[in-house]
Amino acid sequence: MGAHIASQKTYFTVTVALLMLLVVKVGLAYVHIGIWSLVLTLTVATAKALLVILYFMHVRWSTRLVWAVASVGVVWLLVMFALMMSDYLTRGDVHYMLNQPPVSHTVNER
Amino acid sequence: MSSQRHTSLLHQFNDLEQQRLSYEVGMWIFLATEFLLFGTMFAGYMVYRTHFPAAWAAGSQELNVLLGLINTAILLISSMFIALAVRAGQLGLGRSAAKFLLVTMALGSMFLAIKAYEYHDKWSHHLVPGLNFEAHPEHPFGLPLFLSFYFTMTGVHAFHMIIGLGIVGLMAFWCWRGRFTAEHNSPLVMTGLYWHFVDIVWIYLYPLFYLIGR
Amino acid sequence: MRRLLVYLVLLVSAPVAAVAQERMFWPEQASEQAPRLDAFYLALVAINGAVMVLIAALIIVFAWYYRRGSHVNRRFPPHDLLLLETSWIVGTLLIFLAIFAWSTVLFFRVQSPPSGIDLDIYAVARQWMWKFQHPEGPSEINELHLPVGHRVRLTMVSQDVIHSFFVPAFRVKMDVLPGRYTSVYFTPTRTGTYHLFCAEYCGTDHSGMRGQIIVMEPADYQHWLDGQRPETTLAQEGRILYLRHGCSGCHEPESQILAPSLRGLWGSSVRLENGERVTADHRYVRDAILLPQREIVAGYEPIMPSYTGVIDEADMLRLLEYIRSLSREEAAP
Amino acid sequence: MKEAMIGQPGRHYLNEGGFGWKSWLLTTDHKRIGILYMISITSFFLLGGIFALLIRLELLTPQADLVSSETYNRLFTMHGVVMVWFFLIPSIPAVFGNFLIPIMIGARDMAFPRLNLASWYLFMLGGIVAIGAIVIGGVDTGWTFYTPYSSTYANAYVVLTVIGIFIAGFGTIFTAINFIVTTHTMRAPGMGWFRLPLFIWSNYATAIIVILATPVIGITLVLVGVERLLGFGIFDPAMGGDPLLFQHMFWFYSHPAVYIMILPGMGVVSELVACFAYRRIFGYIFVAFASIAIALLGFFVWGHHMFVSGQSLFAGLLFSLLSYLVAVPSAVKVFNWTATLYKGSIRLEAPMIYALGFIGLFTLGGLTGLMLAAAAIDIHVHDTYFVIAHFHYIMVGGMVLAYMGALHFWWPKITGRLYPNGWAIIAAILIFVGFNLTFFPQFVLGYLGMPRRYHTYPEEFQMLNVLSTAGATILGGGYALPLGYLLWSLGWGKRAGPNPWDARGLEWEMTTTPPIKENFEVIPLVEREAYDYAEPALNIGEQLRFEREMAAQGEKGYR
Ligand code: HEA
Ligand code: HEA
Ligand code: HEC
Ligand code: CUA
Ligand SMILES: [Cu+2]
Repeated sequence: MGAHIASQKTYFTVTVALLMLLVVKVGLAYVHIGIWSLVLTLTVATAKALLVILYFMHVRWSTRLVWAVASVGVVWLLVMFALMMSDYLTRGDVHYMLNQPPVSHTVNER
Repeated sequence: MSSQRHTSLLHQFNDLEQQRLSYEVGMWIFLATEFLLFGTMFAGYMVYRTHFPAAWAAGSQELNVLLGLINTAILLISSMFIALAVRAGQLGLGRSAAKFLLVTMALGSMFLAIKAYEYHDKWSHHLVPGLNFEAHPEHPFGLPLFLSFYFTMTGVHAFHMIIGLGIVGLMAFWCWRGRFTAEHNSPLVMTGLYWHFVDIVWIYLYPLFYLIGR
Repeated sequence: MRRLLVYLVLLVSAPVAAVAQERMFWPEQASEQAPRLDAFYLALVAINGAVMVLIAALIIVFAWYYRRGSHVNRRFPPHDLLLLETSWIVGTLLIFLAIFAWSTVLFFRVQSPPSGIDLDIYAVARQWMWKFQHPEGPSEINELHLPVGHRVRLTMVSQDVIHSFFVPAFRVKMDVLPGRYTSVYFTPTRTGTYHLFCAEYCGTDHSGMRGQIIVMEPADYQHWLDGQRPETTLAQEGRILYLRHGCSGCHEPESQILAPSLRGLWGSSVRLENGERVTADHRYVRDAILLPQREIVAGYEPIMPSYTGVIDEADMLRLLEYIRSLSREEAAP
Repeated sequence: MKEAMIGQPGRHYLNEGGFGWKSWLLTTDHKRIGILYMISITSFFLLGGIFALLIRLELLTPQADLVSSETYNRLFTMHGVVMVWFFLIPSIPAVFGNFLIPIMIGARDMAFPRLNLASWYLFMLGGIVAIGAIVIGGVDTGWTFYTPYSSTYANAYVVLTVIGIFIAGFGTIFTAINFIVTTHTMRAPGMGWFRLPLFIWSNYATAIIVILATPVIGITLVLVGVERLLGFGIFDPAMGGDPLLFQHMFWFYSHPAVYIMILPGMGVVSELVACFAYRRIFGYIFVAFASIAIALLGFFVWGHHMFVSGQSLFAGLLFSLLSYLVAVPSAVKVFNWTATLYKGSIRLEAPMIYALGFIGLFTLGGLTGLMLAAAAIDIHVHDTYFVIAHFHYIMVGGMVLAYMGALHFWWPKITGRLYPNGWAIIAAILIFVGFNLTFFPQFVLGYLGMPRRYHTYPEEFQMLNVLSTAGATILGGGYALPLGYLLWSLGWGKRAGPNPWDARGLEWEMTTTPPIKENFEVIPLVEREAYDYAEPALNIGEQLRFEREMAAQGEKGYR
């Protein structure tokens, strides 16, 4: 077997793609589309990361074991994010709401 | 067992392929731990960003998009050079690998120089929480948090860059001295993986601190 | 069915509790949730005890019966019995889920408020003491007097590190956090004096951060209150702060600056500039004073200054109680 | 060839390569590194044990008489820190994992021998830094380092301790990388995944946890240090930080870490039970995958340490449910070990007594873990002695017993000497009794409401505390015994043959005692399953007599 050797052209192409994605990313920052700008920016960043991982880091040509190791970190980080947010996003004071159901408040709304 | 052992085959291995695979997998496992190390800070980032969205958007305004952009480009290109260096090493071209590594180091140093300039800039604007900070009337809480995360995360990243520079330098030296061959070049490959990983971290740091919410 | 089980276990738990009168093996039961929790606990002890006995008995019996050299049947020892494996996986899972279900029902009951609150008390914790504030004005250090049979809500906050409010006889515990309110609910059912512990490690004198909960007959409690009552109530003190910190300059209807009236605010649902709605509770009003920029009321300018570092936790409670009283007055005919 | 296997070999890893300190401190031999670890963690255990004894002595009376509150708080903190990070986490993996993994899978060494040595140096460096912190003043935050106490208020050497833990953590990570890579790439021909001894499976699972969890505690502690040193706001509520964020990060590591502290022990018990029941482990596949399941599911439950911390109600319930799921694979293991005894041929040698003790005490500890995982009960017993009892049952009653079992089982292989069996059995029983006397009363104390980390306590708790202290004394004596007779055996013990227990496995059947430097003369070809014991293990005569008796009683034949 032995390691795969990619051509120089592959590396040039990937670099150009990366730089183009970078421009897209910066451009996105100046378009105000609310939550979407976050989603899109992160998607572009992930695309870039994937290019680096697959080509520069040769995962595209690696064994299944390397694939598994490369993904397990990502998956576990997502687990951490999800379970942590399961606390932070449900923090609203349930106690309070159960006790005194919110009445519509008109005094403050002029 | 064959009596002829390759000179660069370490005693515990049976053949070069086993050795190469071990090194590659080992490095990837190490990168997985590094990934979680940075990831934990990203988790903290996420919690506070959802908590203080306005303050964090205001924080982004304090950072210099252009410098960040230049730095990102520098790192991406340095990644390409180190990929080329690894390729040269795998073809057995030690000298040209060394040259590519030197370019990588030059780019890496440029990155750090720009980063240092940015830090200095924050310092002179009294934006370093704890050490040199002027309370912000509008965002008494969120802004110091943003800046603390900015300094810690980019700081840890820069620390990785500095270590990377040292290792790349060593590799350049070894390549130049012809230590690697087409069969045995695992340390070079591992250095490449490490450098790319540090690059990937920056790919996320840049938008999260400089761009989003602007 | 669950009811039945509860009663069955209660039947057992009562004598056990009686035997342990001298607090040697069983803590006193002095709140509404205590017997319920004890019943669940005893049920778990029973289940786990049974499992423990089963495993221990099997080990001992096998170790003796199949000791090397004993003349017993050892032919065809099984290695993998898929049916056996799956049945004990599924079996334990089912038992676990049942335990979880029971626990969840209880947990919700204990953590969510009773149908009404009779008594609203504030607690401020700091290294290493407890301070309790009765709405009528009196405050106490390391002691809390309560009337028996009243539903109590304790709203707690810490001035420094994390502490934890723990009264074993009530079976309640809740961490007390810096910068955020947490609350506990309980109804004392027996008069007496009970331990109050700080259960979260908080520094040198953590084990000295103890106190007493004194549960009295309502009449005695009233008597005690009368003996304590200072000139002003908590809300009145809050009113003074409200004037002193210049809140009135903006928030009184006659002021020149456009700021929302605080009358009727408490408990209402407020529409924010970004379109969200939040309930005006302890958390919201506190943040409105300390971090006014975080949640801007719809239709107003973000001009309110932050009072971070100006108002401490004790004064904050007074202000909250005052703002709260503004809504009570309105509700009253 | 046969001769060499029976007598002790002329050359083995202990005399090959010299005896000087250099040959030890610069060794890359996994076996010698294992021994380096054994010496270091034993010292740390004694240090932590002395702290424990001081704690127990102070708690003999309700008042503060032996030490001041400052000192008491330092005692339990350093007891926790030393025991967890410098004793229990490295214990079985770093000593027996290092020694046995290459031999058990038929390799000449770990994949990265130099990294392996570097791990030990990192571990020692971390240990020395931590001890330095203890010597110059100590830490008083509890081993959990909760913020904002640790980051802002504690008046102690938090940063130094944290650096020590961080460095040692990287040592652990490197060991884990070595384990995973070695298991993947270095197995001897014929050693398929399902022929691996269960000890390998459990260490592999442990390594997975180390890889994914340890960096999290590393960076979390660094953040605390940064906040303390520079005044950055990361967890500080005075800057708007959330006091629970630290707890989430800490327990994301520390719950999985408790499985780092039990899985290797489970692996040892599987080996011991199989050997001394003389029988293939029951449900091999299930036990193997239970390790992996524990490793993975163990990451989903950390919030059960935070039921009353101000975490949301919903998150509390989610974590409670998930905690029950992770208990299932542990149950599978307990059941399978018990089933292995059925129709075995059981020898109650010292290692087996430890193994059976492990099963009992781990089960009790685990079952009380289930009670803690019931959020409703945790409200009452959180941060009381109930929790202390729970985890000592698992960590001391479980893991330390497994460590002792492993020590007694592989001691002949490691040193080439046999220890006095009678003494070993006495010590095992002493430890079992002392342990239960120390920690069982603490369950009662906990439900009565005695909070943990309490220097002084109300009078009514005294009786049970006295019992507990009495137990700790017996326990200490129980630990002192092996220290004595094991050291004695080094000089005067009988020489051991290659396979004194008549056990199966490459380390027993294919190596000399002690093994040679490169483990095997020739890399073995593995053709048999693990635990290939000849069953039933009676001698033929007995078996025939038994069958005659059965036939006489008119029992039907078995075909
Ligand atoms: C090696 C260490 C170890 C291990 C393996 C475990 C295992 C478990 N632990 Fe434990 N735990 C600790 C070490 C450990 N723990 C420590 C150190 C702390 C305190 C930290 C601190 O605050 O300082 C702690 C605290 C702790 C808490 C928080 C308590 C509190 O602070 O309020 C909880 C709550 O859920 C918990 C639960 C569990 C559970 C459910 C398991 C399960 O994995 C147990 C599974 C095993 C079994 C269940 C036994 C076998 C099963 C059967 C025989 C099946 C049959 C049973 C039935 C049918 C009922 N643990
Ligand atoms: C990981 C492993 C581990 C181990 C092995 C132990 C072992 C022991 N532990 Fe510990 N313990 C913890 C982990 C561990 N502990 C943790 C994590 C905490 C929480 C800390 C915190 O709250 O932050 C804790 C807390 C803790 C407390 C609670 C303190 C408090 O909350 O105030 C107590 C009290 O009894 C205790 C007791 C003991 C005892 C009696 C032993 C015994 O098993 C020890 C027995 C060993 C010896 C006695 C040494 C051997 C002795 C000799 C060889 C004789 C020679 C001796 C002399 C010369 C003196 N431990
Ligand atoms: C400079 C004027 C000003 C002062 C002084 C001021 N406020 Fe405000 N306050 C505002 C304005 C404007 C708003 C609405 C915009 C917002 O939410 O920030 C507001 C909002 C609030 C709210 C939320 C009201 C709602 O309807 O949701 C509360 C509660 C509050 N203030 C309390 C106080 C208290 C208590 C003080 C004194 C300690 C105080 N304010 C001082 C201007 C002021
Ligand atoms: Cu306050 Cu412990
Ligand atoms: Cu846990």
